[in-house]
Amino acid sequence: ALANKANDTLVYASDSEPENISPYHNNLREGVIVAHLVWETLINRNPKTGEYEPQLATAWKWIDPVTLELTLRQGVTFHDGSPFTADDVVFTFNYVLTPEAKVVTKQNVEWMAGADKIDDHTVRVRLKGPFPAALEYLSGPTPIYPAAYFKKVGLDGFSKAPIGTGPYRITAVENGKGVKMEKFKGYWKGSPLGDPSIGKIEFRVIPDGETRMAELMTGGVDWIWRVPKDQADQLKAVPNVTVLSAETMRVGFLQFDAAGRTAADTPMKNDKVRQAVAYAIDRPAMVKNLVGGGARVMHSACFIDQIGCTDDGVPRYEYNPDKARKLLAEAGYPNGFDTDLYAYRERDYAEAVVGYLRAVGIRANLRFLKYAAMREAARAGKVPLEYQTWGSFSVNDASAFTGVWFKENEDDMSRDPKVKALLEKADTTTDTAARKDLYKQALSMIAEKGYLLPLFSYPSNYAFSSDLSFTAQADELPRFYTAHWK
Amino acid sequence: MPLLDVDHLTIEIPTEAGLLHAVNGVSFTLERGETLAIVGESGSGKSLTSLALMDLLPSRAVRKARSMRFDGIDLMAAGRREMEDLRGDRMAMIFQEPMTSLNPAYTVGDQLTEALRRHRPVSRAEARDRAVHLLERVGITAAASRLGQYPHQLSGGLRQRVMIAMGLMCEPDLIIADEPTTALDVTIQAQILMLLRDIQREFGMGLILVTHDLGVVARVATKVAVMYAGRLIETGPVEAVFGAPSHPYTQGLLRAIPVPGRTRPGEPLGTIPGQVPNLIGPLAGCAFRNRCDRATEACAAAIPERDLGPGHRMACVLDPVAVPA
Amino acid sequence: MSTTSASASAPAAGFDPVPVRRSPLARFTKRATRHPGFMAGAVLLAVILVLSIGAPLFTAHDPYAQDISRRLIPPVWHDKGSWEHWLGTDKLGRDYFARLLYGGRISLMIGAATVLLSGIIGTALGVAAGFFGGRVDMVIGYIINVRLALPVVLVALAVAALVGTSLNTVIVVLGLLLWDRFAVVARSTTQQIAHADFVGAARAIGCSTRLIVFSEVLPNILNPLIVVATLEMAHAILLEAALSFLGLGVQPPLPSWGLMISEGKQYMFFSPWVITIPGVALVALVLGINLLGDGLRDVTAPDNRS
Amino acid sequence: MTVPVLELDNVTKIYPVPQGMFKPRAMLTAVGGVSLTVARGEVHALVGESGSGKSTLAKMLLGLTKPTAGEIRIDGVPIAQTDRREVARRIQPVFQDPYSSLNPRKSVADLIALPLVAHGIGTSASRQKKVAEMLDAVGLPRRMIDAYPGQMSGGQRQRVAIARALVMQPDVLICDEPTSALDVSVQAQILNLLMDLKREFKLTYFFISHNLAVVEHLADRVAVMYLGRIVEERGREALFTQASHPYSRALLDCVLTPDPSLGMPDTVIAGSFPNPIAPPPGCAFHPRCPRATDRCHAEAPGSLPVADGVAACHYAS
Amino acid sequence: MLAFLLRRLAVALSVVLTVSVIAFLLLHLSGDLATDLAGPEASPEQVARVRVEYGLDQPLMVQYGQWLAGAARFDFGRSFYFRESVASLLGDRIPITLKLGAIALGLALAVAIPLGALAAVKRGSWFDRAALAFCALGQAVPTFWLGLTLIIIFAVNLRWLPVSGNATWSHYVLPSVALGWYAIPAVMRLTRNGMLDVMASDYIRTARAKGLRPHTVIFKHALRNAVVPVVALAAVQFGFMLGGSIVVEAVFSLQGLGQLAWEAIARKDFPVVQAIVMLLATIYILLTFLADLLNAWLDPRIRVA
Ligand SMILES: Nc1ncnc2c1ncn2[C@@H]1O[C@H](COP(=O)(O)OP(=O)(O)OP(=O)(O)O)[C@@H](O)[C@H]1O
Ligand SMILES: Nc1ncnc2c1ncn2[C@@H]1O[C@H](COP(=O)(O)OP(=O)(O)OP(=O)(O)O)[C@@H](O)[C@H]1O
Ligand SMILES: [Mg+2]
Ligand SMILES: [Mg+2]
Repeated sequence: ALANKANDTLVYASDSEPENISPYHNNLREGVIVAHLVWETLINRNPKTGEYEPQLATAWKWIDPVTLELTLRQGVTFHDGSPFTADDVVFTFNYVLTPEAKVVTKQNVEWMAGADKIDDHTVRVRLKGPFPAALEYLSGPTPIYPAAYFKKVGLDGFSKAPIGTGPYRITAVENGKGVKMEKFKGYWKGSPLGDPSIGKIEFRVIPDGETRMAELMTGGVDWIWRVPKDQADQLKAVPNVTVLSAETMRVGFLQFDAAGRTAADTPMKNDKVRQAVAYAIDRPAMVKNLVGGGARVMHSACFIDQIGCTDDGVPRYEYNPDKARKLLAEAGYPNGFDTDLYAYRERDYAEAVVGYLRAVGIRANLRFLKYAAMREAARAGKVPLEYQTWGSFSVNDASAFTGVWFKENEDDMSRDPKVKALLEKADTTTDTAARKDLYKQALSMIAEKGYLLPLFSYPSNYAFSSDLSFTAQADELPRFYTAHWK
Repeated sequence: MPLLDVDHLTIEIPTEAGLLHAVNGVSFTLERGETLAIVGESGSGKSLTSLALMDLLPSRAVRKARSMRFDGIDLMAAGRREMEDLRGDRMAMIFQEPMTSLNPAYTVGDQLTEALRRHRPVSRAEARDRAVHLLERVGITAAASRLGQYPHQLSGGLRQRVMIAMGLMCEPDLIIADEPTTALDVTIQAQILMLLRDIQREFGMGLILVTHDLGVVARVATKVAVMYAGRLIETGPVEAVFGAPSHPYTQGLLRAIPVPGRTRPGEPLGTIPGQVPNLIGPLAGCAFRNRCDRATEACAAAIPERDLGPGHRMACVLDPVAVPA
Repeated sequence: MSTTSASASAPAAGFDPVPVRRSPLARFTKRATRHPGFMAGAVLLAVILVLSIGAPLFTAHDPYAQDISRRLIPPVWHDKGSWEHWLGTDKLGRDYFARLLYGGRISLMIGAATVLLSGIIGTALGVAAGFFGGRVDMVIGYIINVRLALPVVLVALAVAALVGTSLNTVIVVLGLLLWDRFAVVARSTTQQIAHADFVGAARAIGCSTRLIVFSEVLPNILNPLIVVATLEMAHAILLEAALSFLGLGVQPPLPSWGLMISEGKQYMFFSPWVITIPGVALVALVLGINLLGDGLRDVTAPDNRS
Repeated sequence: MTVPVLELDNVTKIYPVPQGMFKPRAMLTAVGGVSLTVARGEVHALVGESGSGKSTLAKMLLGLTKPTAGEIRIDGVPIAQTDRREVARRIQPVFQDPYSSLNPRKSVADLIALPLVAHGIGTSASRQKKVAEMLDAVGLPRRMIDAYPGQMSGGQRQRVAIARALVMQPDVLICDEPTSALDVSVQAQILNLLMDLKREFKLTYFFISHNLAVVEHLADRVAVMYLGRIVEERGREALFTQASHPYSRALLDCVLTPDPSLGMPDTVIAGSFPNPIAPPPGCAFHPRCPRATDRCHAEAPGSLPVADGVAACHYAS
Repeated sequence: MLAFLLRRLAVALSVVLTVSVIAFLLLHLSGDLATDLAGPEASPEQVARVRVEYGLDQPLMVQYGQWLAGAARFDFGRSFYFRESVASLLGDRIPITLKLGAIALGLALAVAIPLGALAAVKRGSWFDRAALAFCALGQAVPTFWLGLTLIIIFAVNLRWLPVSGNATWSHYVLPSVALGWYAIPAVMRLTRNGMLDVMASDYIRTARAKGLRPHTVIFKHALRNAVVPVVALAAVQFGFMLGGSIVVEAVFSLQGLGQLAWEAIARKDFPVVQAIVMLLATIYILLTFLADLLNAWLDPRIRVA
């Protein structure tokens, strides 16, 4: 199948393939994209306004704090032509709550206790307890499955030939290769998603970044993303290719074995060493030369736009290798020391860190691992120095960052009870100003001690055929049903 | 007109160390019905001489001759295709190693009929019949069933017989046998030699027998040519050469072999001291002079060929001295 | 015997009973210098060896010193190139020439160390199989079969992924995987040698098995083994490059050529030199080794007539 | 009566030859029930067709392979009870092919000194001296001491091989076709040398050959082997004048002396060497024997005494 | 012949078995699979549950036995990652890799055998030299680098051929060239050397002495014998190619076995890695077995044993 406007086929490529196309059974970004093309949720959150809008449900109301009643839209059909009814909703929610369903991301559904059919077009969702984010979840990771079809074919059959009510229907799931979709002719009119424009969409798995790029340049695919800065810059010069960059919530940072779990005499236990590392790294230069496109240097241990996050008054480390060397000498390492830097992504960035450390005398050996392996090593206390990134699960609150890395849980490498105490207080405080102040104190303490050295926020680069009209959203979810040919 | 007339055949091979004068001005003639034995030590150029007749020399070797005629055909002037037409048809060759001279991948029958079908417009069946006939002639029993066998299924003696049959397929005028029995046991050797002798008589062909066994020469050949270091040093009818060996080398050779009944057990054998000269580079004069106990200054000069009797010639400046036989 | 004047008149023809005495070394040198492939390989390899071992003499740059404000400077023949970094800089602004030179050390080291390890394993197995024959041969032949059946790249990758990647891992893994050709060659040559009369003679003389193996067998199978060693060295270097390319070989910041290609891959469409330069270096090195090995095979081959 | 230096008592060697997985391994009797005695100082020749087991016998004498059955004694002491190195001091080999019997990587000095090294005899200086002596003894110029086999002619190599065999001053030399790879002129030199050395070092030769003319020249006694068995064992004189076994006679007929007046022998035996895995029943020679009878077909002959020896033929008279 | 067959088969089987032990141990001695499997967020209870679920709590011997019993029925368990049967995963990928390997091998043989034979026949000529130089150079070019270079030249710059994927035959051209490339020198050299040996052999002299035409000599008598070792090498090379396809598939994003293997290694998806190691080993063994048969057929010395 040829990509392009002439064939009315949009081919987009990404590196990973979901282990299972069923949205409840994978947690990959690529899966989420397909899910939004093929399935629909009861509620839609408008990406522009943030408002909740009707989608498969036309209306909803809280019967009590743990019961939500939804009125379902009529005249919607699944891709096999069967009508969408309350049975489908009830089946879907009750099914994913069963242990046999083995839903991959349990927190997406576990807030529900179950769903009941009131009539053909009315359902009630029961909650386990009050849950203010219920609408958020009903508009996100809870697509509706066709009850009858699913019961007939089972999960295995479903994942090979899945159907939903969404604007695109899947024509083929090719293991290892990708997914083919085409516009669903019977898609209901007036959807908040709009009227899909492109006739066919194909997702191709191309693990290799350069191959993706070559395919884009040669017209083999129309759309790629996560393009590294250099390539993005270079692609800008390529005719027929449009490049789009946007910042994301992901922050890259260095974590130290400040608790001294690798060895009792690890240099990482020494505040001065950690501070020396902070001075040794030219973060602005990295942002400018390596990361590029919308990235910012971070000074606090959170994403700066998150609620509660601030770098106002938080100690900052400028790039000052001399000071770093001096600190190292003071710490008792005039000739530096050898250590291991663990990393799992953006090898270039990690290598740059290695280079900077080397310049002040810290000879770091890069240990580049898969994420799980690195995390395992870190949790086992085998990692002296780690290059990490965190995307806060797209949760727009500082707690989603600090809570993971400083609450003396397994990922906390500094394990400072004072920091923990401050953060716990901040997380439960409702007063915004007080809360912010508490975060500030905690973040300042983290920065001062050098427990975690925030580097920069991550941008995302999209590159696509200039024939394509595509807009990106900050939530990193490309919505191809809104794309169209120019 | 002799069947074969070779005049001053010279073969040179360029090697790493220099030009190797492997064969140096060899001349002889052969009539139909005659058996010429070429004898000489290892490396004296016997095989190259016989290969030169067939135009089968290694590609690097350079062949020169004043003239070389086979049944009136100028072999030096013959083109590649002409030679191909002659080979296997009018002149055939039998090689030393029966173990490796047959293609292991094809049956005996295939290899036998191939030559005939290449040169004669015969049908497969006719070729097969002739192959069976010839196999029987060379003393192979159950000949028809042998056609389907592969060479490795035959013993050395049988293979050599197959080789002979193969040479006979087109009834050649000349057969060249390069040490056909050296690899075989004495009893088999005798069988094969007798076979060759009989066939040669029966078909009236010319036979060139290359060997280093003087006993074989004496028993089978009518004419003998003794080679040393690429040169023919003595040639003549077998009775003349063995009866009155004239060249010091021929004499030395004959003294060196123990002969039951003639040499006395336990007595020292006659020896030829020294070694064959290295043939690389020009070599003037007699090649044997460093080992010859009668060598003089004259031996370093050009050596004339001398007639010693009818057909008996040698290349030596010295007068032949009779040796006690 | 009055041949003095005679031999004077024929100087070139050798009447000397002992043929021109040439020691094996002299013969080797003579043949080697006449073998264009061998010489080309030797020169190529020598240049690479000198350049990489004497790297500090040829460049003032530190291969690890980065300057990310001077990234991806093109080589000097390019419009934007400069003599300061005549092969340009890499993605972190490190001097490419310096990295290339130091990277050569790594490739050579991996090649040599791997071959040493695999050579010892393979030769020991092969010689044992060839020498003792029978059951020993069967067992070792079986081990060789098993080894051959294992897909090298896959197993090497899997092991590297499991035990963690590092220079040492690469060497050990490749060393443990690449011994098969040594074993096969050592086995067949030993088999021939073990049946040669001189081994029988050595036994009949009363030599111990050890003495026979080390003084009669090994010296005689050394030539083919050296040839295998060169070819396997090339193989190991290429495999290391492939592993590094797949991300499971040597780790940064070590400038292995395979890693350089792997890292340069990102830039290959717009700055092709970043893969061309290490690629050419790799090709040159392997070509040099291969030519040398092939040449060695020819040069040490016994004289034969044809 | 003095003890013979070598005694073979019913020596048998059977090689198992694999014939595929599900067939039992075939038994190839390379040497079957050979009994011989070799007296000190004599040349005992062994002749026979290719594959008749001559080399196998030699190997057993050298201790390179063990007999399947039977016993070999040196000076009355069974080899099996003697240390292999001790055997090596007493019995030394000279092989057929001087090209493959010398390690091409070693210089003449190293080659000849190897037995001394293996037995840890002498210092390197004394070994050097010994090597030089041996070179003199076999008639090689001392300047060849640093030469490699590749630089020598076949005759010279065979001299080196002989020197190596002699350096330990053994009693017995096993010569397995020592001249068959050499040209006649060189063969004569080596044969003369062997005869000289025998006198000088008081050696006993076990001399394998298929050249009966050479055997006649050299041997005191001759054993004729066919298909792993000794078919006739006689003093030289007796064998060459009145061979009893038809096979011996055929062999003798096939000796081609350089006498043009004789022509080809007419009494050539038929057939070829039979398959040693499935030897013919009865007398193994009967399929080729011009005088074979039903008895030969049915019954294997034992050794019958004949003048100055034995013959294994029903009709040996 | 039958005995020969059976014996070879028995050896082949036992090699497969040994490989299976190695493949199994290699991946099981590496650490705690359950922790990996359960994922980063898993609690100890979850890990324990996973351990039981995948049978990882059993003794190693039992695990091996179960796995082997499954493998014999082409049931390699379920992928840790895809939670799907490994066999069906492989089933999708095998054809791609086999196709790639077959084309690459075909290409390599088609180029290498004629060139090698010609080089031997014209020994010492400029053609021979060029062929040898090409061999030396060919073996020096790393596959992945060649692949990238091919992409740059033929896909990106010239746009003659597609970059990646397997939709049409044209998609296989570049990967096959990259994969077959490495085999060409080996096959060519072997053909050349084989031809040289054969051409120097006595039976070729016999054939020429019969007056056969040069083409009969070369094609009927020489090549037939010279390709015998090539057959074995081709089988071995095919095995190597399947193993080496990992690199090529990575470069060309071909979703074959190699790609799957590479990803599975990265994801620590052990059942898949194991199965692929086993599969490749088995294919290799099968191929050498077939090559033996083919050789036996080509070489009557073995056939009529
Ligand atoms: N292809 C070749 N290349 C180089 N030299 C050769 C070649 N063929 C033969 N020679 C040399 O030419 C000389 C004569 O060789 P030829 O084979 O004719 O000897 P020969 O008398 O047949 O010896 P033999 O009895 O050993 O067969 C020898 O010195 C030999 O080394
Ligand atoms: N190691 C072995 N395994 C199996 N069979 C063997 C072995 N060595 C020899 N034979 C067989 O034993 C028989 C006798 O072989 P031997 O080498 O002793 O014969 P020979 O008389 O020395 O022959 P030649 O004159 O050819 O040297 C032959 O049939 C041979 O095939
Ligand atoms: Mg010859
Ligand atoms: Mg023998």
